[in-house]
Amino acid sequence: MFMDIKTIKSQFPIFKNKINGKSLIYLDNANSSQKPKCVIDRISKFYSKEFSNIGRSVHSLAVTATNRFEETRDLMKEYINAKSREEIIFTKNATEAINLVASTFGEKFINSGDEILITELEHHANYVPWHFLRKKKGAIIKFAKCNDKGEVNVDEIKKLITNKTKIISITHLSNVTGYIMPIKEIVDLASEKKIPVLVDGCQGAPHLEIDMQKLGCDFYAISCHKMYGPTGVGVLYAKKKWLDVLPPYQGGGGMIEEVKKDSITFPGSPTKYEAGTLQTAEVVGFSESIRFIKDVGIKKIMQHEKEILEYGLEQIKKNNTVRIIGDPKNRGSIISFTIKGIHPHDIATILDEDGVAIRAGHHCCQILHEKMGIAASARASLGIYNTKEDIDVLSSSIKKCNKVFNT
Amino acid sequence: MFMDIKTIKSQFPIFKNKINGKSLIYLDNANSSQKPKCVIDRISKFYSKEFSNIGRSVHSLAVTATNRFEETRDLMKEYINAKSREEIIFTKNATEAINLVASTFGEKFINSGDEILITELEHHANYVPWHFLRKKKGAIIKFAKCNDKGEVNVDEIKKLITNKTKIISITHLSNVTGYIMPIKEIVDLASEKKIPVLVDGCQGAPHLEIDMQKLGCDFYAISCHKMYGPTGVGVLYAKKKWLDVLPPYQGGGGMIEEVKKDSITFPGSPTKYEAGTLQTAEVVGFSESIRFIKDVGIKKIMQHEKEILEYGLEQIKKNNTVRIIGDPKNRGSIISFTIKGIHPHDIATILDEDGVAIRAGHHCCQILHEKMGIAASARASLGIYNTKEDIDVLSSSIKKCNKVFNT
Amino acid sequence: MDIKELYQEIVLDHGKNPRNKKKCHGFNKDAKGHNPLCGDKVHVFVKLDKEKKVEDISFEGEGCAISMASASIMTETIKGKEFNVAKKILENFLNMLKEGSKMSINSLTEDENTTMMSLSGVKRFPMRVKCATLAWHTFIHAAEGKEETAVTE
Amino acid sequence: MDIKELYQEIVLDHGKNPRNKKKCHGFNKDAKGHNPLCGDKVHVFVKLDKEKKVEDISFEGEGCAISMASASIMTETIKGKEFNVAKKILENFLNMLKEGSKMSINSLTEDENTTMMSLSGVKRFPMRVKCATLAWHTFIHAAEGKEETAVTE
Ligand SMILES: Cc1ncc(COP(=O)(O)O)c(C=O)c1O
Ligand SMILES: Cc1ncc(COP(=O)(O)O)c(C=O)c1O
Repeated sequence: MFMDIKTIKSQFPIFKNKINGKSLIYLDNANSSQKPKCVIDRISKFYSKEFSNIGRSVHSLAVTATNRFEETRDLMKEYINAKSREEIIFTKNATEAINLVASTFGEKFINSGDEILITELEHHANYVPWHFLRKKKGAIIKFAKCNDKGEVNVDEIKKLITNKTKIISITHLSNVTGYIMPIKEIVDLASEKKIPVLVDGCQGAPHLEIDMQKLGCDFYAISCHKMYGPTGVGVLYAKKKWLDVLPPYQGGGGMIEEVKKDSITFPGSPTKYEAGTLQTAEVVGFSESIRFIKDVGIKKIMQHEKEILEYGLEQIKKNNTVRIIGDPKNRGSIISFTIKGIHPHDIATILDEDGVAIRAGHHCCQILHEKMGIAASARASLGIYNTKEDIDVLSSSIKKCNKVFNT
Repeated sequence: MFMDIKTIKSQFPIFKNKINGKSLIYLDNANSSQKPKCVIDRISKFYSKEFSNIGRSVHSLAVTATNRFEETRDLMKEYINAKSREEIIFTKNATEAINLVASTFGEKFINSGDEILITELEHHANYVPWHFLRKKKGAIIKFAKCNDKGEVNVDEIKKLITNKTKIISITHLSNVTGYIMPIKEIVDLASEKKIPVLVDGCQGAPHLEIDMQKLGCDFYAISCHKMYGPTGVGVLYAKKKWLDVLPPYQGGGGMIEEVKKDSITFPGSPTKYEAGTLQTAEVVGFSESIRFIKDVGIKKIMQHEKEILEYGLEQIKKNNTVRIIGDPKNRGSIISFTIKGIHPHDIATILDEDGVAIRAGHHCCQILHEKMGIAASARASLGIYNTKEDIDVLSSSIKKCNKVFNT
Repeated sequence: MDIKELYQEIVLDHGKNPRNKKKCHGFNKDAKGHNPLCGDKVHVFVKLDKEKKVEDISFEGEGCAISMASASIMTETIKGKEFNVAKKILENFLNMLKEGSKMSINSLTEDENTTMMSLSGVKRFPMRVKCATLAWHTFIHAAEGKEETAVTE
Repeated sequence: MDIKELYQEIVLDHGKNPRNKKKCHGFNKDAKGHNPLCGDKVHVFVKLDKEKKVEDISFEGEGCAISMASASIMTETIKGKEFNVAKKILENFLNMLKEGSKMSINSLTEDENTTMMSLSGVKRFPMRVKCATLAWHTFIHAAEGKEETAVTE
């Protein structure tokens, strides 16, 4: 089914609203994306007609709810081409997914002096959990260098690998420079030395074609709310061989096998990792996000976003007060920038007056910003509903910044 | 505003549906409660008109969303009478709230040989996290005994307290026997010895008047989805003095102060404990649950549920094949039972044919079930929308079980 | 449909008075099965001879009427049959429960067929299918010498 | 309303050319302030005399135009005033930002009043109120000798 962008955009109720009297130009997608009507309605319907806690009761509502919930797991398994549904674990967000790995993998496999290899591009979500481990276990974190273009070359990673390296944890697509990491190459490199690779797929999953069996990574963390899905849900993909040996993470109802006063046994994955009442409605709602993405087609999303990105870069580069952060060859739909003499927060405020929503700050990447010699930047990040007209408004709003600040 | 139960019940869309051709009689509230229309609509409205990631962007949508989100924190603070809004932390569920405490308190204050005092009534959510600590730190878990009536007397707790006791972690209201713990007394006892008390308030919060300053406990875990709220949200109340000294739990964006390659600093609570993108829509939706409960009035909820509970006990006791699990004097709206010669799962299936949704199993309380000499039980648990007619259907459905099984 | 179709007389009878509920004499294979959702548990004991014929089979455990009846019926049906035949019967049984087809395997006597068919009501109760299949999966585990507990998921 | 009401000439001027942006000579109090959302940072230095008069005040830091202008304006306004008067001015300023009231304190000269009022546009931008108040809170921290970093939340 072919859909033009206007039709697609019309499925997002948020765009019917005015922001400061203007049409909303939403360019904060790397932060969180808007939700199509099908997702919103699915959640309402679930609460209105099908709600029950899942997996724990035998009554009809519980059976239906459980099936709907588990259906999302199947859809996700298929969407990312995991080998089995047991490899899909629902978490609260991608941050929790990475914490889960750092905590359980760390507990079992990381000792004093062991090395964790990350990059200077990482989001705090893919650094702070490893930092905890560093403190707890006396491990060492090594940062693969990023160059001026905002790229981390495979060589930079290669040269940091030692026989102390226990895990490599890297972003799929930088949420600041847009750089797309050559995951496959890194995985190949790592698997020679039997080092597992965790991929922070927060920006990968919504914008790239992802296939776990092709990528070959051991762990992949996903943020469903950036995939046109509900808040409160993340996904951890993990190879079954890891889930079979790693300890449980949070303890509670639903993740146990047998509980006695002196001992407790646990079932296999994913049950072992899903403690307590889950985000039932949100996971059910997320099934519609996956369907939505499949209906539009990830290839089409990629192609469309590429077109808008290129147009955006072209337009913004025309303004010589603007500095674009990074210039990676292989780039996803993110443009971070600064304007000479204007602080990013002031940019964001001025743009907001025109209905243009962007993000200003360090985007949870302080290491990278420091490296780039700046404290903050403005960031425009694209979604399927963005158009060239959005870019035009963005460009003219940037000019307005110049005018307000006389730069 | 006075509302009769019919009016209240009419606010829950789920009851418009038929289950197996019958009206739904929902008696699985201890598991999760149904959601009123105001909550469902609030979520839809949030996604349709106000959605943005919170706290991280300066644009208008983000400002509104942040305000809506933080408003829930204020409402909750007020509802449970916490001293400050910093004492309210949003988690994924109550299970996570308890894990957060066990993990951070354990890391800082629990060493080999230290004792954790819980009871035989505890839900797995209030045992498994302590079990992890037992394994990690070599701590000891002591179980205060529960008597035949399903009560844990204060004396049973008192006699287990030693100068090795580092924390007391107890349920507010047993999700099996309905027993309401004398929290205040236990807190008084514990504070003499400066031992902090965690209360698993999953069943307390929806059914009792709760006032943190009156209860005086150090930690209180809440499950919002049992309070007519959305799935995916829990609340941890914690006294500020603890939050000031405990380490962070999960690491990621939004919970940091300054991130450098060799060190990271963290802000105060609640920020320190809320890593990554939060359950924005769910927390916003939960504000309507609190308003709903306040509108109905917790006193009225308690009075109504007591009336139905007493009627229920009376009716069910008439059937002499039924054994009710526990007979506590101070009891919340939960009736767990077995029928002679019929397994609880068979009961649940037969009841379900009549549209009656109950839970069968060990209700995440294996220790207690073992103590009671049974592997499983059936459980009817009440909510504000239940009526005497519901109990009548339940009773006659139980009789049907007798008939099917010729007992 | 009436709930009686699930709880047919034969099922109730096997549920209340399960056959072969003991440790059978001289078993050489055994395995435990567990349904974590309901807590149903079975322990299946098998005496396989050299030709992989089920010389004797029994079980211990506790659970709902469906799981106990199913275990009881299984032991009665399988005893004396080849392992491969038993596996075929299981396949047939699973099809019946999932797709509602009839038992169509000719290695069953008419009586055995009737007894197996008494569990056909389960198919309308998806949540109970696991109860009905637990013992069977556990038997396969035992016979194939798998180490782990059989878990229905 | 025009965005120019937020970025008035006085604000832009103070933002671009902040006054007293240095470590002032002989300071005896200082404190750091931080707005974790934006990353705005200030470090305020104060020389308080025995009568708690602000003999000298200065700041270092980086951040948006609003936070820098506000810090600059603060140092100009407060220098030479009693700590208690400074606190009153802050109160008045907060009221102006939150409730939109006018600056109404008579310890300010007309010029000082005009300068303070140039920040009044902030009230329509709730997310920016913290930028405008960070330096002030940090000053209070410094003067009162609090240990922790001032954090706007
Ligand atoms: C007493 C008790 N504690 C803890 C829990 C766990 O709560 P949640 O599922 O929200 O994590 C429950 C409910 O399942 C409960 O009833
Ligand atoms: C690259 C990257 N990693 C991790 C995260 C954290 O994801 P979440 O907020 O869903 O936990 C984000 C988004 O904020 C991100 O862009």
